[in-house]
Amino acid sequence: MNVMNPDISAPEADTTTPLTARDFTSDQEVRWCPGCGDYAILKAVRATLAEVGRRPEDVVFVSGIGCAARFPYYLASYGFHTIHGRAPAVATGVKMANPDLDVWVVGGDGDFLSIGGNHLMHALRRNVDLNLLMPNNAVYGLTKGQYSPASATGMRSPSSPGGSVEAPVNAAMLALGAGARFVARSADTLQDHLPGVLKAAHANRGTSFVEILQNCVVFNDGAFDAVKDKATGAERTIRLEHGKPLVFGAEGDKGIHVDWATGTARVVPVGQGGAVYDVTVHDQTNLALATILARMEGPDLPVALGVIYHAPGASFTDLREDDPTRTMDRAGLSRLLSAGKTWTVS
Amino acid sequence: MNVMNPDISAPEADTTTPLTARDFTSDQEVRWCPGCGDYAILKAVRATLAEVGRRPEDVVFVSGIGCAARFPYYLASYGFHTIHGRAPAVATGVKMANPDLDVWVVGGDGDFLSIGGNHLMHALRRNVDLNLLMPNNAVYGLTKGQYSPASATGMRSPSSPGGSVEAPVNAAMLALGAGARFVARSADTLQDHLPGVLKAAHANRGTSFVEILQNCVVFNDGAFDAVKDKATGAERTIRLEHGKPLVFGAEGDKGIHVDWATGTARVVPVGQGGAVYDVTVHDQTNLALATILARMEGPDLPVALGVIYHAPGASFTDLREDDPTRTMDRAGLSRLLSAGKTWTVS
Amino acid sequence: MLDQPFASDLPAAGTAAAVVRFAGDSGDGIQTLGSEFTKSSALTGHGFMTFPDFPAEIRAPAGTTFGVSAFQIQIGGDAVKTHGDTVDVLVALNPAALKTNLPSLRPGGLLLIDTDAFNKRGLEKAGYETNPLEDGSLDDVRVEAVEISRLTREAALADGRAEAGVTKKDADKARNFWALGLVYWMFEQDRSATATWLGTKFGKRPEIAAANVAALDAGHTYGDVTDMAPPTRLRALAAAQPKPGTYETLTGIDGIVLGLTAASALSGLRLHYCSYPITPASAILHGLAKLEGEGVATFQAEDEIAAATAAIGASFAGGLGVTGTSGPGMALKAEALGLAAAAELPLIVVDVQRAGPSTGMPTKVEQADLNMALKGRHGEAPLPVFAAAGPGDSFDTVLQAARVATKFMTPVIVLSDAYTANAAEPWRLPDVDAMADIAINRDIDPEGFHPFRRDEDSLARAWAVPGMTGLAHRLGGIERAAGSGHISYDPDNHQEMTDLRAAKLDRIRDFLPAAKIETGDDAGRVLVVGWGSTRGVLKTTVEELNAEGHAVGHLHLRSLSPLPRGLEEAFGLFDHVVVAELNSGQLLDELRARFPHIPFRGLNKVTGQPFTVAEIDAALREHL
Amino acid sequence: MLDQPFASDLPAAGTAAAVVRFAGDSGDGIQTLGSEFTKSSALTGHGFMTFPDFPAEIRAPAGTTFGVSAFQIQIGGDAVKTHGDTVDVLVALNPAALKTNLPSLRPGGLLLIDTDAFNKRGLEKAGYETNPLEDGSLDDVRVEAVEISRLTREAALADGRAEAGVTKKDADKARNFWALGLVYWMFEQDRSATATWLGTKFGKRPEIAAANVAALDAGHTYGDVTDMAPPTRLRALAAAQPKPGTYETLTGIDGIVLGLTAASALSGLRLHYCSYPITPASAILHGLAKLEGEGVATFQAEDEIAAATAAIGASFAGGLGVTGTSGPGMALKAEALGLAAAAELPLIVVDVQRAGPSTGMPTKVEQADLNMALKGRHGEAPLPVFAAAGPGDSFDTVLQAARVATKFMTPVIVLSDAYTANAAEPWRLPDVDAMADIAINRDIDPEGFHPFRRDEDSLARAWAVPGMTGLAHRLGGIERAAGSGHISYDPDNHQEMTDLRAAKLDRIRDFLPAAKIETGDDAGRVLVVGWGSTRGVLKTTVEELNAEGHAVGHLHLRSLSPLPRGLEEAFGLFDHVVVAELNSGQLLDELRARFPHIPFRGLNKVTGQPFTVAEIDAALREHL
Ligand SMILES: Cc1ncc(C[n+]2csc(CCOP(=O)(O)OP(=O)(O)O)c2C)c(N)n1
Ligand SMILES: Cc1ncc(C[n+]2csc(CCOP(=O)(O)OP(=O)(O)O)c2C)c(N)n1
Ligand code: SF4
Ligand code: SF4
Ligand SMILES: [Mg+2]
Ligand SMILES: [Mg+2]
Repeated sequence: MNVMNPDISAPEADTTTPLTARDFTSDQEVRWCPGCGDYAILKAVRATLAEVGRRPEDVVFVSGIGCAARFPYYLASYGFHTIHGRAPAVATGVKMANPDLDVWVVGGDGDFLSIGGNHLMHALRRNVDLNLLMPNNAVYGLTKGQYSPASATGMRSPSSPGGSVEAPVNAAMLALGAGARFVARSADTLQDHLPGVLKAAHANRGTSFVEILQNCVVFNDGAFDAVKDKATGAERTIRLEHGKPLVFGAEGDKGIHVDWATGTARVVPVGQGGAVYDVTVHDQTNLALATILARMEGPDLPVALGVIYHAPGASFTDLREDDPTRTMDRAGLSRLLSAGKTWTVS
Repeated sequence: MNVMNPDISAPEADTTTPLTARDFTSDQEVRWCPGCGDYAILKAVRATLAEVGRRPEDVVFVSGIGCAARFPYYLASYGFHTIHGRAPAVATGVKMANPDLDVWVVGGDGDFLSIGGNHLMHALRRNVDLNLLMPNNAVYGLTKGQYSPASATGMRSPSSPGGSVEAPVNAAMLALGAGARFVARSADTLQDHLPGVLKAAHANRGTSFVEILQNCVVFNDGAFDAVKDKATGAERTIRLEHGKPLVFGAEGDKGIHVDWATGTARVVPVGQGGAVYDVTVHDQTNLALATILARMEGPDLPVALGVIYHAPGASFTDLREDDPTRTMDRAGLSRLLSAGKTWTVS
Repeated sequence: MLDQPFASDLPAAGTAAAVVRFAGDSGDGIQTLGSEFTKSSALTGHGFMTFPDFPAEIRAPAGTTFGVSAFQIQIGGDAVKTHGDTVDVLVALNPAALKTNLPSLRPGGLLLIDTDAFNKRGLEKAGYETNPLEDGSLDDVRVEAVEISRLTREAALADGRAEAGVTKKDADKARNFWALGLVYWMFEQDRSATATWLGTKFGKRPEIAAANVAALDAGHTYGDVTDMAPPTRLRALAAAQPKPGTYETLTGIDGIVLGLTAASALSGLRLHYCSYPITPASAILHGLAKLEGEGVATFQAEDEIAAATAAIGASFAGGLGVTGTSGPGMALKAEALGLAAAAELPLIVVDVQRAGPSTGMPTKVEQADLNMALKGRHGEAPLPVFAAAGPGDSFDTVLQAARVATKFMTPVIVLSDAYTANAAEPWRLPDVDAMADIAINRDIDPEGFHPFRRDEDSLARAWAVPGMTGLAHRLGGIERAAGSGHISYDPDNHQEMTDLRAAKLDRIRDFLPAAKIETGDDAGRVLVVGWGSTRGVLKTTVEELNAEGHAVGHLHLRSLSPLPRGLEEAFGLFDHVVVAELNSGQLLDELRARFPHIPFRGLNKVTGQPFTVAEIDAALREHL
Repeated sequence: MLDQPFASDLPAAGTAAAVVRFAGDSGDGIQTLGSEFTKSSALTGHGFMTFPDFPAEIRAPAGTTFGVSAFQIQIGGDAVKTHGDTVDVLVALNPAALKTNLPSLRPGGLLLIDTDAFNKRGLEKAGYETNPLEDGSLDDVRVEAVEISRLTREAALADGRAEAGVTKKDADKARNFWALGLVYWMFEQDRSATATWLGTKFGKRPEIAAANVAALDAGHTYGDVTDMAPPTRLRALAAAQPKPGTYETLTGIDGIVLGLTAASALSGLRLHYCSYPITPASAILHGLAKLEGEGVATFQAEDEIAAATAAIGASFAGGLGVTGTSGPGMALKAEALGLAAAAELPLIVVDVQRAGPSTGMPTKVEQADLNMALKGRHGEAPLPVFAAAGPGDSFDTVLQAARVATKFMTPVIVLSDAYTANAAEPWRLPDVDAMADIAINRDIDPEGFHPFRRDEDSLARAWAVPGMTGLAHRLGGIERAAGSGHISYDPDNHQEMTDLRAAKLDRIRDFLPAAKIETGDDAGRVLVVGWGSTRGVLKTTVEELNAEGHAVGHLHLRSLSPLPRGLEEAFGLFDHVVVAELNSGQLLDELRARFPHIPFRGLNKVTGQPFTVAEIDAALREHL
């Protein structure tokens, strides 16, 4: 419902029939490369939206520029494909103007971490009630394959033919450093995982940041194969669950032990070989733990998937003192005009 | 020495006489408000430069815009007072063009954390060999007192007359999240502490980030008094030393115990009352610990001063493969021009 | 020093206006003096225009020339439209203030100084090698040298106030009110409003309030009892003959703040002002932030790009998105403005211009952002650009901008500047009930809805906003098919959309009032054309020349894009057309490109200072 | 379908030029075909101009119209300066390619298609309801419909290659080379360069190389052995009569890459190219990144603002700071350019324009950033703006920009566009030894050194850089005192500095060559004025009109700011002056403002496509 303009003449939404993914599918042909990971993400997003149950007209997708940023066109909600890097700021304005809307922001690693890093950081700091989805293909897809701030050191690309010398930013760490209160990670093709993460992100009132490892078949193919493949995935990733021991592996035979003295994680055997008490328990409210989990990567450590950190806090949207539906009116204006030091000439 | 232009005609620098703070003092009248904390920082910087011993002509100060950003004018080195928020990017260019220079960047909390957040983050990620000094007065001084991203929630200011609803960014946390390898904190008037921190920052080859709590007498007077006052300082701050237990208090009778299960710190008595083994030892290479220390604040916890985190890594400057003194010449150009597929008409 | 009576130099009674300038250290409360004097002038029915002249530093070391703060006001009848070229009464509270402000005092003008401040240290700090009170440098003016500090201290600490807790330091701080008291005496003005204000200001410390009032009274009494030549003619200053109504003192910033608020009230759209602090635009943010809780939302963004894009987001979601800034911040918004233009969303963008380029001189006036406002976007994104011609006109201009933005679905740029922003004038409160609604049409039929279908008259697309059922759509910066709004790379479509965007400006031209000569003759020898804050000085000069019988006119542009109808005709009726602006000729180029047959001349100044009447006068006389 | 012999439609032998267009799916290797054909044309001594026409999507679903990639080339004699208005030979590898490209084929032109691709699925994907091969829609052209896929497969898998590991999929990928082989046959061109290239490209898999060469040969043989009407006249295409020298194929991007590198070599300054990827400017970054290790430094910044400011930092530290981008990125650099202008640092800023506003149409051409380049900064920061008139001219332009930037201590903007960036032409390698040094004066006397002391002729300040003893100084964006460079709020100083910044442009005007008519008559009926990438099409049209005896001239501006000397005189010698540009009249306005007496007419197009000769011709004829 549009809180600003109660007298909208458009027909009332039907709020009884349950929604399906199709209700969130626009009439636009999807134009990503065949095999692009964004297709799978789109599918999970549509399914999540249907499940979450907000009417399409109350949902807004805002995006910057990039392959991932094409998302709005493919969803039958309101959408705004803006300019490179600024989507979190646009979305902040959208949410400010109508806090009732369900606002999602989609952008690639370039959009969110390179040119848009500052807006990402400030949205997180303010805890604006937005769901930020970042398909991370560790490359600039749309501009044809340059390395991105998320690319591994050494990546050869048109702009780094000799291999990039830059250290990649860890998106989850960056979000934590900025004061994020919901940080999660999943991957495009993990359809048994991604929708759950998206739902959790949606449920958080405040800025939810979700990194979605995404395959770019053209410019960085297979970058996350080890993480996503059925065969290796179980060994190369760990699915975090709040309050549960950090156990992983196809057989559930490995655990993560955090050595606090050095602030590092290591893999320990679980069951037969290792002692169970060595396995650290995931506490999604423990920020120090989150910084360790967020940084785990192969080959020695599994990549952490799921909710890395979640410590809900009052959202910017809720904290703003004013009633968001209130508008200055003529009476208020008259009062305001005569509130100063006035004098009258007759 | 200017590596680019070996045939400089200017007289050779005298490298034998030891330098003094006066050698780094320009002829410009210092124009901050009387009592501004920046005076003390300037003093410490000049003293540090003299001690560090690079010749004034090899030192460059780059700044953005703000009260703090006036620094370059007051130093007899090369200086560039640029535009708001972009100083880390300008400095990256300076260092790229002449890695031999000793490059410092000074900016306020608005300059570095608000408009300049993205450049700060990327300089840190790349680990460009720069010394970043951030006088943090938790306010926009130059523009007359609006709250800044570092201001406490609830701060009343011209732009937040009802009290700001935004959560402040923790500068050290932000730096850590961005991948910083040197993060330290001190305060303007702590002349027994600040110069040491500045020297350590200078010694790190890579981006060193130093937050300097600074009093703005006009717009945020006393914001850090508790931390800096002789009387309360010892109780309200802890001076970190690598490898030493986290002990503080005028009598050295308090310690910090980190509860790893929750990722939080608490104060424990030291000596008579408390058991010494309860006190955590500072390890400046432990990033998880750093994230706990960086976030400590009053009234319950002391503010951490000193080097919070230091894990040296190869600097961007060193990693760039090319010889920085090398310049394309005519021979190279000829080679390049005929390197493609050519044909000859005679 | 002159010893003829001061008042004899003033213009004749009844038509007279006088210019007073207060100057002192930034710590001396000069701006407070200025605003108190302004208030009292207003309450005694005078017309006025003020010009606060701040130092660039926040608080430079006391006593230095770069720490001097000044405030100038011209008071008199309705004709007062400028803060005055030269000063009749200069109050200089310290040597540095004298040094930097003396040049503004006309020969024979009255100089009031505090001799207690003219000690060795004070003179040195100001960079005086000899004492100007003694070295003959004040021979041209009439000096009233008074031991203000001593007299203030005596007054302030008397009557048991010292005992009540008033310290010497407190007393010294009241020195400015002593001076104000004497100035009130000169102008025979009522000082009760100031006394009341002091009571409120020091509400919690009545003894301090009393000390200040005592100083004020003492200054006034000094005029009565000393043998100071009574400046009788000052007292005979013309009173204004304003239209009946309720008035208040309005700065350009106030005008913008109230105008935006009015736009919100008249449109029923909640105002979202998104901004990043920058001098001199910050004051708009401050003004609107005070109205949070009354239906106004402000957002201090992390930078100007976020401010602009958040405002765009607010508009997209159905609010009245507004963003404001000054020069450097405006440069940063260029890309965002292109998006708003492409998406055809309403948006108001206020640029309070300051002297550039780059950081330039942040507190000084210039009209040099016009080029950027007109053309500073990549690709072709023509936008309406309006300029506020003074404090009161700022109110009207932003209101007009809101009307055009919503009616035509377009961003509108409003130019103000550092002069108008801070200048104050009397302003008659508008009759809120008589103001027309800003109608927003949300009655959109979902049947066959397309976001880029247009109204045939205005060429505006319909403004459907999130939350409205059946109208969900996607906007974006990639070229859109005319009508459906779907992404389109079709060559003909791009030409069509480019032409449509340009044609919208023509429709806006039709909507706006035609150009008209606002002062002086409709035809004749010289027409002076201006825009923005120069209005007062152009109008005053033209009125004076008209009074001398010269056929001179003044045309002031409110809209720089589109240029209004009727310009060519207006220009054609004069022998010479002079384009006056505080830049090197930006409007001039624009007019030359549009009207190649008119032999325009430029009258330009880029010093960070406003024009004076004398400058305009001299330039126009060249063509008489 | 027509059955008259194809060649008869071509222009007469000796003067002839022909236009070939390859089109197919983005996955079909069309751009490779184009560059191979270009190379062979160059090696056989033809003049040419190419026009790659990419789809906007990275890799759209195969077979769709929005996934079609095309490459057009005109080959012939020296006169070839455009890629040609209409196509003589169109190769369409699938139905979608036919659908989108058929309009470019002239009546009677030859259409080569792969019938194997015209199956139900292919036709559907392309959105054909009936088969164009059967429904009469190709009646106007001569169709050569060949089972290219089948023939390619046969050739590629023969001779034991299937056994050597060549799969059917590999074979299908060679289809484009079959087509190329046939086109080579038509033009009687040597295919050995392509065969060699294939050998290198598939060096590790010689069997694949062999399969592709076999396809190439098979296509060629097809021409020989079938009863295909021999297009004899194509074979008689004019060869170019180029100046003796060594040549290579140069795109506009190559020109910029090599020009910047040359500027570095000639100045002894290390090149620092700082950029953020954006289409179509990214290719400059890619080109220069390959030269890392040879004295060129590139920096992929986090955004365009960082790119610009890092380049400024590099210049401050004594390097040759360069930043490059396209439209939206250029908008973001505005504030940084103001800083460089204020600090008077050398800097080169390349803007490869694309269709706007906002994201616009990123792969399409437009010349609509001129306004922004000239005026898109706050305050007054006039800068030189040069435009590259073609691939080869791009080299000269950036070199000139480097000369001016360092000699006059100023940022210089260089405009290229999406057309010139990707177009290729034969380019005679310059004689490196004969190129003049770019002299950098670092012989600065520390005695009395002031950073803003100027050379009287150039008005340039001295360029002292960090590391130089005795010259330490501070730069900044706050207004600087003329001379000392210290912060100054002095009104007269600001006027002086404003005037100095403007006067520098006058000195640059003196330094630059005067305007001259470059094609056609020096006086007469119509002068067409252009800038940037339109040069080829303007020149060609004027040459054709001259050949018909019309008194028409062509003047092409290399510098848009300052405008060169001698313009007014040149304009004055024609009855009509037409200003042709791919925008709505930006240069036109500029010229009108400067030369009010000249009755300019605009010839404008904003479709994302370059002008055609026919369009220019028609427009100029209106005035004949
Ligand atoms: C201001 C601006 N700068 C640069 C670009 C060019 N650009 C478009 S998308 C993009 C990055 C794409 O990478 P990412 O955000 O990771 O998205 P992906 O395509 O990989 O999904 C860039 C650099 C632009 N459109 N606007
Ligand atoms: C692009 C731009 N935006 C805004 C400003 C105005 N501005 C100047 S300094 C500043 C912030 C000052 O705060 P901080 O960086 O904390 O420095 P401080 O003055 O407190 O030392 C702002 C907003 C500017 N100069 N340029
Ligand atoms: S380029 Fe990569 S990210 Fe972009 S659509 Fe193609 S596969 Fe997806
Ligand atoms: S305003 Fe604050 S920070 Fe700025 S100079 Fe004054 S005291 Fe220092
Ligand atoms: Mg990406
Ligand atoms: Mg600050």
